[in-house]
Amino acid sequence: MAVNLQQADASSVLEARRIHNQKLARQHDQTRATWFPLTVLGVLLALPLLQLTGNYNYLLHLVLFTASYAVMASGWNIIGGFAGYISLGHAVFFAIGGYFSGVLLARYGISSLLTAPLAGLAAAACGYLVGLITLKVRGPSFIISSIALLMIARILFDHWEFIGGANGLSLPVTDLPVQTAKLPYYYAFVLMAAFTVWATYRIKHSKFGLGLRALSKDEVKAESAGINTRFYKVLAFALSAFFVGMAGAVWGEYLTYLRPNIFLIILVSANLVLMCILGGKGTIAGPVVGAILIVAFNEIFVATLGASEINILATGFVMVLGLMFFPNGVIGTLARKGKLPRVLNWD
Amino acid sequence: MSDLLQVTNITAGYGDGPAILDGARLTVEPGKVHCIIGPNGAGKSTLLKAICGMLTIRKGDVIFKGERLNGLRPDQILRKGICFVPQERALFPKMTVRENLRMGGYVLNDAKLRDRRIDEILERFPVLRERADQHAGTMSGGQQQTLAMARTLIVKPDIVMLDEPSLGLAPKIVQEMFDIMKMMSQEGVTVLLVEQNAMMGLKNSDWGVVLDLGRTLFEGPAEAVLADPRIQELYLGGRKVA
Amino acid sequence: MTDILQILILGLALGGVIALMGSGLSLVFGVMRIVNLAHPSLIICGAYVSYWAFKLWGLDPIATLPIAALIMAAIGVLLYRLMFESQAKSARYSEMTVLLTFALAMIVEGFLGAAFTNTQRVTSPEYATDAFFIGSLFIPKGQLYAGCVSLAIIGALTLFLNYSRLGYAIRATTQNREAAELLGVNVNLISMIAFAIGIGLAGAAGSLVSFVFSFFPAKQWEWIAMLMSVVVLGGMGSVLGTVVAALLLSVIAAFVGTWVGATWSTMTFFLALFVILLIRPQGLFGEKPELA
Amino acid sequence: AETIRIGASLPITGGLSVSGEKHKRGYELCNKLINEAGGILGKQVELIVSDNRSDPATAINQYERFINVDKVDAVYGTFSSRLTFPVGNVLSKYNMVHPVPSGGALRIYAQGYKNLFYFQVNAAEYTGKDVIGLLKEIKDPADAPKTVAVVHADDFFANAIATGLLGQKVIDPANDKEIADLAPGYFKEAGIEVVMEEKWPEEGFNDWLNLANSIKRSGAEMIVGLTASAEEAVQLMRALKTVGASAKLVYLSQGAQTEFIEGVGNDAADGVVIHTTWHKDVPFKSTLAGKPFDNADFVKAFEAEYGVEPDEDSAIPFAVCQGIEQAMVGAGSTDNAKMGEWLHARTKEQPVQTVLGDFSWDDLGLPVEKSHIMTQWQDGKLTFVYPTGQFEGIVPFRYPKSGF
Amino acid sequence: MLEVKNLCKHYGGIRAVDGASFKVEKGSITALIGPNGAGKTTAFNCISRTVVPTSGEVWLDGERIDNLRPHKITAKGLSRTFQISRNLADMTVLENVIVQARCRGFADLFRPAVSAEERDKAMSILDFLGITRIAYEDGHNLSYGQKKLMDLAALLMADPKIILLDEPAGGVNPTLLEEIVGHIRALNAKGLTVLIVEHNMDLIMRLSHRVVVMAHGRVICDGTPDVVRRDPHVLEAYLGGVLEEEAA
Ligand SMILES: Nc1ncnc2c1ncn2[C@@H]1O[C@H](COP(=O)(O)OP(=O)(O)OP(=O)(O)O)[C@@H](O)[C@H]1O
Ligand SMILES: Nc1ncnc2c1ncn2[C@@H]1O[C@H](COP(=O)(O)OP(=O)(O)OP(=O)(O)O)[C@@H](O)[C@H]1O
Ligand SMILES: [Mg+2]
Ligand SMILES: [Mg+2]
Repeated sequence: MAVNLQQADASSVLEARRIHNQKLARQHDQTRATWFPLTVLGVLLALPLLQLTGNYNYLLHLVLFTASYAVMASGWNIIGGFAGYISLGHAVFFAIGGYFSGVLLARYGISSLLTAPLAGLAAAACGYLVGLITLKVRGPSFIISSIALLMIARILFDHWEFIGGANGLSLPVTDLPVQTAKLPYYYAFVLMAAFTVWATYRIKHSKFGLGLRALSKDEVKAESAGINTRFYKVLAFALSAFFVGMAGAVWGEYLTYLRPNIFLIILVSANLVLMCILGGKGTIAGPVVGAILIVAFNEIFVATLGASEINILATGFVMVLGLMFFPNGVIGTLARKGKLPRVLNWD
Repeated sequence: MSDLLQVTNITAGYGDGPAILDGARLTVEPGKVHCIIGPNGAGKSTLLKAICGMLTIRKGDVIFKGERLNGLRPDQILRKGICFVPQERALFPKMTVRENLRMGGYVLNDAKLRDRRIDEILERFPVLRERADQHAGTMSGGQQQTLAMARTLIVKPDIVMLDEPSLGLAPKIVQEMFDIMKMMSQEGVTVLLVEQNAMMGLKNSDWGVVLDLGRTLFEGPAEAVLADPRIQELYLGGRKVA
Repeated sequence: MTDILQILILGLALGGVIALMGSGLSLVFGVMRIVNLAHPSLIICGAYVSYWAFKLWGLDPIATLPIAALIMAAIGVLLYRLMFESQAKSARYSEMTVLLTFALAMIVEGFLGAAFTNTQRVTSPEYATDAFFIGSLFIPKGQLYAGCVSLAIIGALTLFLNYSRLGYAIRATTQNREAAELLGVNVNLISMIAFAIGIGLAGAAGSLVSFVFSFFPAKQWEWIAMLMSVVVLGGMGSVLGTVVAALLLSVIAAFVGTWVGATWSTMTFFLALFVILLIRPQGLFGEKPELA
Repeated sequence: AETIRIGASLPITGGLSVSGEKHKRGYELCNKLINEAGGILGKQVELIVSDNRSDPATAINQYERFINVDKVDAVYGTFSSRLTFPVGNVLSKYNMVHPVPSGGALRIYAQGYKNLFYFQVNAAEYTGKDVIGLLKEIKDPADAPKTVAVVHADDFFANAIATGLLGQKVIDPANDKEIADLAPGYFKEAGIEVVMEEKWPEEGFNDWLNLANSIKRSGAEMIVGLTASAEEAVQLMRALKTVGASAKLVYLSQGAQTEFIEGVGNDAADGVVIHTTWHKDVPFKSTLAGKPFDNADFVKAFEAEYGVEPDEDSAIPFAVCQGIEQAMVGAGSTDNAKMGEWLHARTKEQPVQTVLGDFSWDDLGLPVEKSHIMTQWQDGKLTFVYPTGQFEGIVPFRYPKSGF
Repeated sequence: MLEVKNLCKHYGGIRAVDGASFKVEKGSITALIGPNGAGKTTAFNCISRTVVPTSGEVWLDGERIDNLRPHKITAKGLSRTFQISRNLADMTVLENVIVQARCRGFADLFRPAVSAEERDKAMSILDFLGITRIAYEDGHNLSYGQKKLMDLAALLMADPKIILLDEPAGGVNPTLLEEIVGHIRALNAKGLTVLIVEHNMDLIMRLSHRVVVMAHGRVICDGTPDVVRRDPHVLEAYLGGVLEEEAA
């Protein structure tokens, strides 16, 4: 279909242009494999049946652990992935959630499984207030201010005698038998993870989510497009704090021990960031995939390398390799290359 | 071979994306002004980027003074004598105007020569002289464009490739710009420019090229391009297309 | 009165050391837009060089500073080639470096831990635990020397980056990589050199820190937050800002530590950061961002 | 099973790694010796050590893994109070015998866990008793320190010691229940005035010179430094030296390691007193694999294995391992309930014998009637100066300290 | 409709806008021209408040807007384009366009990002501008002209009352430009007010009802196109005798 201007007339050039454009146009697929997450959820809900055949507590523990991280990483993803504000201070909300429910449990005996949403709200309220201050700056300054937030919270919690100060607060242990002791927490985390993933999906595909993505790229442009960037990002921060706080609440009871230096360490936040980056920041499936991968790596390292500094070294290496070969995370990079399995495409 | 630069049917694209250019040709003769026109997104800027080494060429050759340039880095190509001013003004926003000019002469090893030429330029463009110590990023659109253009005058290469030099310039300055280009070509610098201000561009050129669909559709003397009714209709806004 | 003066002196002395550690970080960010989270761990690397030189041959850590800097710069070249080169072209390079250097910090920590264990080390030249006594006041020698040497290094490097041809090329490459390339800069080589300078600087700081603080691989986590807040407070990328912020905060922290309680002294750094973010988001000497 | 499996999760990396690594050596050496002597109950012992990175969640995770996946027969405790606290909870849920090498805070034992056995001297809160005991050794009572400056890290263990010294209450914040009231405190009891009390944060503290300066200005005759790590002890001592502090006595809770003397220097370290549970020269008698195995044997074996002298951090886990071995043999099985019963049945006459001396426990799991060993740096060597009259090899207490 | 009173924006010693005052009548197409660095873009920035003016007032429909946040101003029906296109990377062109549709605070959490009507409308605008093929392309991977067109499309999406165009023709192919001009005229006929900065004199003369000329941060001339093109100051400072040449 060689068009030569010497011979062709204008309309044939226009026609050729249309065909050319069609050839170059990028296609868009919006179909979703809804059955996939539902199946996964079904399997997870049925998993505890294994307990009837023996003791699979450790397996349940691993799934529960992964689910808790999936909740937190997905929550983090709202501010870090969608809005592009990398926070290394989310451990604060983890702690607020944990302590909020923990104190209620210790003093009034109300299980955190019931108070978790309240704990989430408490975390969200704090997130909202903090966000008003720290979200004024972006980029590296924000990252650092979030670390500072963590440090401040740490010092305050360390001094707060009501909640045990630096020595911590221990919570009552469940009196359930070993076989079923984990189940309440298991279901709580699995359901919370399902809810969080669903919620982030809805958020991402709302006007709000679109606005967050816009302001993550260019705040000035987003403002002039009519987006109330300040409100959006502060709300995003609060929402993400909500999920992390909720996870913290249940985690605290599961751990039975609350202590600033369990909750308020940068490693907790760093893990969230790591999971999102590795899985794919700003994607829906990314944080979940990231959580699974990181927990799995951890297990493998502990099992094969055992105890040594090599462990940290290996984690660092995995991260570097991940970043080098999947600069947009597993999900993000595969999507860019058009190789993402449809079941994982929720973006 | 009298051609200074020859581009034969090249194929090129961004990353591993589709081929944006597929069959682009170009012949550049020394000392003349060449003007490339075409609709938005045709691949004009892509062609210039491919020539100067910013994109990998998948097929075809770029031959400069009988030497193949494929696979060289932009800084190497500059040292061979091809200078490129991209469309997104390639300035250093946090450096002052003077520092930007100094970077323009980075390849010159002779600092004295470089400083002399900078002085010449500041002489010629009073806007820049007034703002010699302002950060380039805070200048107005047109001022930035002026600076980007002026910077090429420091090296005095064999070929300058300009991507829409008139963009955002006030009419008075546009005229000056084309005058400078004429003068450059008289001094023996070959000019290759892309213009959407096509009338103005072609009027001030010797040779015209039409690029559309990622290919070269037409090449000829500028007057011939201007005169062609189909080209007028399709690219010059001459008549409203149905 | 002498009490106040003494606290002031001690605050400044500590501030000098923090400034020394932070200014490298700030310089690297200002010139290369790299937030080097591995800076503290690389400082520890440099400190190990001086430590072993001191332990094995009794060499003075200040004398071994150039060696530490060179060794670290060489490592920097290697790291750049292995980890950063392939990312340098990406538009998200700056963001990527935050993550890559975070990973690097872990690798360095793991490696040092495996090689030297997490036992704390410190070099003990005479002056490290000595002071100039002036009447009832004293000025700790170690801090004083470290501060002066680092001031000289940072000053020299700032001049170099602002006025030399190489410095121009480095800044240009950071601001607009494509443009620099089009103007004839071999951007890859330049990025590598810039990176090596940054890492070398950490090495140099390490030599000085080796006799002021005791260190071990995992110590980096304690430093990073403090250094970062100093850098942000001073204004990202402003070396002068970093130095001023470090001195100022350390003095305040010294007073807080003495009069309010030592547990609160570290809080000063982070609280100050928040206050600054409230009233002046760009930091003391930073450039105003768009859309205030 | 053909082998007996024992699991231990230790902080091999992270903030507590120095001690964690040494604990690992203690456990490993002990099990190696047991296996060479034919194992326990005729079975070889397989030790599984995991790194918990000083992180409580990981520690819990790993003990669950030991119990559920690795199906271990017994566990060894982990290092530090902050890890032991949550681990105690898990192990108690699974009814495992929990031998604690480190975790001296009283609150851990007030939780009501069964089968908790502490393998050190006493709860941290009671450490001060032996400090005062040492002060009684000063020849001229008129010369004894009359004022003291107590500085400590805001750390579980350091806080606990300080609580005892200063006579505060131990409260469970969960329900404001009083666990113990230590008033008036050892110093007040001994008539020593506390002229300064200060704590520094657990992490990120740098302002040592200022702290040292405050100590100096307080003019205290005795300095008590309760640190969270040996590193802090070095920092504190170097700062005291720099500011030219002068006190008659310096007592630290940590600083018995070689790194201490290397960082501080012989002169400044001279005369510094440190409490410990173990010292290489103390002639404790114990058994291993049914045969006599004294402290000196331990030191020799350790040096042969690792080429360095052991310290407290390896001796304690070694003792833990001995205790579990004796419990298995005593109970005749690896049934944890039976082992627990056997351990609880120990008395002063029929103790568990370890390289840390004899152990028998009260109901809470705290050892009965043991005292700390007070060591002192003298001419670059760590000697032991207290308790007097119990063992051979004791060196006279040097007082006052000759300056920095 | 839009009134700027004594607007000033100083950067240190540089007076980018220095006491400019002008009015844009409702329903008119007003052009703002002037030499490079005259302060046109800065004036735009002050009106839409992407920069904070040093002093002066901006009134929109009898309401003072120079102390509102930018998104509020947009909500009042004033939209703008940027001279140097600011597009959103990692978002498709379609999303880039739709993001301009109205924001409603909390309720946004529960509205779909891209509704069917919005998609259809956006696609028809893209189609008109001839850039449908890049609808799902990353907003960053566009040619210069395509970015300008995308900006324009976004503006048309928002249904504003007044639009501020900063050099919309720069880098756009003349043939396409003809169509855009026609479209703007049609919108104007339906009541849209337009303020346009452009260096393409031909376009300005054909399109605008009134022309405001700025130089050195001040308004030096204000009137119909015909008046302006004959003003000697304008000729000297800006046009450089181009028009006479064309006339000749
Ligand atoms: N960085 C990039 N990555 C991927 N595709 C790109 C990139 N830049 C441009 N393209 C695509 O290449 C095509 C040609 O772009 P090019 O910039 O060469 O156009 P042009 O002819 O210069 O147009 P204009 O006149 O608008 O500047 C466009 O369709 C665009 O979508
Ligand atoms: N942030 C800033 N700092 C300092 N000077 C600035 C800044 N922004 C703009 N200026 C100066 O203000 C003047 C007006 O700039 P503006 O961008 O408004 O010009 P303009 O009229 O849009 O010109 P053009 O037609 O070239 O786009 C210019 O001289 C410019 O250098
Ligand atoms: Mg182009
Ligand atoms: Mg402008």
